[in-house]
Amino acid sequence: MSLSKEQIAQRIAKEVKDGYYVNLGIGIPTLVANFVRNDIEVEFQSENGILGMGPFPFEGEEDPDLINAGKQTITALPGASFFDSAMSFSMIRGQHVDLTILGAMEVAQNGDIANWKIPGKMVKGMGGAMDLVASAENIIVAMMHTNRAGDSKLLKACSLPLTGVNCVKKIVTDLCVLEIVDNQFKLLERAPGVTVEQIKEATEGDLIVEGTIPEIVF
Amino acid sequence: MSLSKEQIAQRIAKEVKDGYYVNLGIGIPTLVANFVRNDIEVEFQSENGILGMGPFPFEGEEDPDLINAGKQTITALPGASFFDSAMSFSMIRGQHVDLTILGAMEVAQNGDIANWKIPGKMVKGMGGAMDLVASAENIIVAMMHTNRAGDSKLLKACSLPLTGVNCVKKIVTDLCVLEIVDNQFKLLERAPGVTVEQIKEATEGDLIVEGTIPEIVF
Amino acid sequence: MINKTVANVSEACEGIADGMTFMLGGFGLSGIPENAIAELVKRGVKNVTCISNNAGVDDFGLGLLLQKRQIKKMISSYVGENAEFERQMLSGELEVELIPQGTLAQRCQAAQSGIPGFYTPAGYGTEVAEGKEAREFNGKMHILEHAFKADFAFVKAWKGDTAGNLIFKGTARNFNPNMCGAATITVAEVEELVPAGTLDPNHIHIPGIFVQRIFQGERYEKRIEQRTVRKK
Amino acid sequence: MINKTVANVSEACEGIADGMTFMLGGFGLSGIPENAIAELVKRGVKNVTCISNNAGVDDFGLGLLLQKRQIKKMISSYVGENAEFERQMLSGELEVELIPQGTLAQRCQAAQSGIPGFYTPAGYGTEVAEGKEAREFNGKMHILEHAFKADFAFVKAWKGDTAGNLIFKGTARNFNPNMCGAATITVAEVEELVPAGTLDPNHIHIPGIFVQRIFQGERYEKRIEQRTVRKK
Repeated sequence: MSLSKEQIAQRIAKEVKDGYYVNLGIGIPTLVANFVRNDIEVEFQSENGILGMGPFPFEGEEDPDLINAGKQTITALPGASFFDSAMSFSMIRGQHVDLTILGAMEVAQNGDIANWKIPGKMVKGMGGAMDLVASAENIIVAMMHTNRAGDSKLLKACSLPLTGVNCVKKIVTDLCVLEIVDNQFKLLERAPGVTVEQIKEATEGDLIVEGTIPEIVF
Repeated sequence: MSLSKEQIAQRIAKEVKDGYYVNLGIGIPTLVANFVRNDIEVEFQSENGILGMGPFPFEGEEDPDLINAGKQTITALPGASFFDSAMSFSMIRGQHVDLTILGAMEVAQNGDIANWKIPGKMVKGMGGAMDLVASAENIIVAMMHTNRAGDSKLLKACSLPLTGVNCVKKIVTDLCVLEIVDNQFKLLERAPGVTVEQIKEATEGDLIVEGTIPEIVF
Repeated sequence: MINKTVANVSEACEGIADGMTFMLGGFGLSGIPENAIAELVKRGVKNVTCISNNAGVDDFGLGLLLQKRQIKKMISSYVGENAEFERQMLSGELEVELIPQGTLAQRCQAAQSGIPGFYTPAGYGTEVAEGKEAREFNGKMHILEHAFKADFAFVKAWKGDTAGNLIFKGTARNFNPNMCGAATITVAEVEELVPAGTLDPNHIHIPGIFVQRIFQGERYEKRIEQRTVRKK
Repeated sequence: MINKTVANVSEACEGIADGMTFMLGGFGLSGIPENAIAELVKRGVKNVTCISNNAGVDDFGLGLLLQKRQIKKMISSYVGENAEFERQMLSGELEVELIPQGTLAQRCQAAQSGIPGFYTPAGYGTEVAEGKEAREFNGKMHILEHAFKADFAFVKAWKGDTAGNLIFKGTARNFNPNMCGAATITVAEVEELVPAGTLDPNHIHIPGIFVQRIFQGERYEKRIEQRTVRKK
């Protein structure tokens, strides 16, 4: 059974450690906030200018002056701070953010990532993703293992325009958890019931499988 | 009669126009604030982090958290703002300050200025002076025409380590008002009773004297 | 204090002309200069280049200028919320330069600060780096980026005073402070304009020296792009 | 919120060692980290490099470390208020690097921001530019300056909260915000430490992410260097 988006987020939440400042991208990464253990202290940064982002507001309490990078209305937790865009990227570029979790269209086995453009088809822009992947020391990609056409998104080399080079450290897909090691995908855990064979088949890039691969535990 | 320091400041004050943001150096420049017409609006910036600097505080009202670049206790006028050093030099380097008035040990006829170091003798540092002279479009130097030994401070070329190159526009000394034109000192006004001959004698650099030179009017 | 107030948005926009480059604050629809945008539409200024993180939505924000084909070129980091934008871009009617969000912010900040160029790792190895100088610092590759040049910056603040001092609210702050003083003329519109001396000088985000004109804005819609809530 | 509080200055200085590079906030004696300086003196840490706009006076501020010969090198913009400093410098006991004040501020700010290098016109054509790359931008010469690297930054704020958020007062702000996050470990001492959630998030000058340790300072002398007054 491949993981649901919520389960991908739930698995990634285990990577979030006490005292981390975390930047969450749009999509699956946003869901990670719901699964972080509540016995640890974590602060979420949103690159449009808030540290200490809280949950969505209660109905009727939305504030147009308080949104996240996905333009969603949010709240600020006690102890939060607001700042301008230059300072926000000082946090990111200056490596003050401990963990960046974002989505991808493609990841290559050397850690390259593509997630901002499909030439001639979809050009939404990179937003803050290029700054994040160029700067962060700890990047986890959350994505489906294959695209809608069934093609692998874990490649020998990216085919789409790159967002960043040699930067991805870990990937959590609906099928497994992978680490980039020596320019290859190293299989760490598999989704419950998913076989190594199935993962191999769905992975275009070189896959390292060492010993018995445990199932993901949430 | 050569000008007193107060009179130098008084003459320079005439260069201060309505709507100007002005940075005043230590020494004679500080006195300029006392002579600015009170029917115009001017704001004084001090590079340690205040815009809208006011006069010295009344006795007993000194605040150690409120000083100018000369480390003197000051006040903040209504409408003032405080900011950090990086932003302060954004104002200076970004050419948002309209007029810079500062002292000098030497000025050369190409606009070079030296005011921060006498090798082996006096090394206090440049403070903000190098940023100011490199960035300001409108720099007036306030100084005595000669040093204590009687040597000219208006030279063909500076002998001391430079603070900035080709930057001084105007000089007001105890003897006269000069402008830098075509790499020469152009005499604009002379102190009441001081002759052109006296000024020539006290000026090592090339002096342009065109037509009749009027006396300074305050 | 030097008085920066102008009577209204029309006076604030004196001097704008076809072909100019404008900076506009805001992230999504939050903190956008609504009054200035309405005036630009009304005046029908043409062939302008807009530096703005986003391009609004079809019928609000910069989308209003796009509808009227007033924009020749957009310099943004993310433009994904606007169908008309996409149409004009794909058809070639609209020139688009996409740059990393942090680079966009820093190029504004650099213009404000008189820093003509700086190095950033963002975009190294991607098409953003094409034609740019690359250089290694501390074992890591960076690219040289330049300060923006613009004719007008239009920003929106929460409170402002007659001396041009500005205070922003929440995440409506975003690019607005970085664009102040980053163009030849900075026009600030505020929700509440107060006399100089009313604001605490410790709380001012942007000192008036970075602002040439300030006016009290009108009829703010402050539209919400993605209304997300939870049940009580 | 992530809790950044430590019990006292001693805990805040855990890990300091001989030969390290420290940044210290303050302009003159205003806004200097008095508690941290006292602790550095007490611990007798040696051969340190100090990045600080000034060097204190003979018997206060960094002058206290100079008295004990703890400083190997000073990186400052202005050092003219300190006789012992002058003596050590002229005798060659103390290494001194003088740099323009705006460059000092921006090299701290660049370190905070992950900008390894930037161009400034300050110092072009002077001995400050010796050995540095010079380049023309917009018809004007600039020199390349690099971000500082430091082990500890010691800053002083007016108010702070347990999450490390800082608010400064008056011109005691100066270099302090620019040094936050510009060193491996930033230690903030505050006159008033409050629980997270007490400070208005719009008024915070430095978010806690830039601060690793915060403590309530003690016995601030806040000495005035030049007491200038007018008669009532």
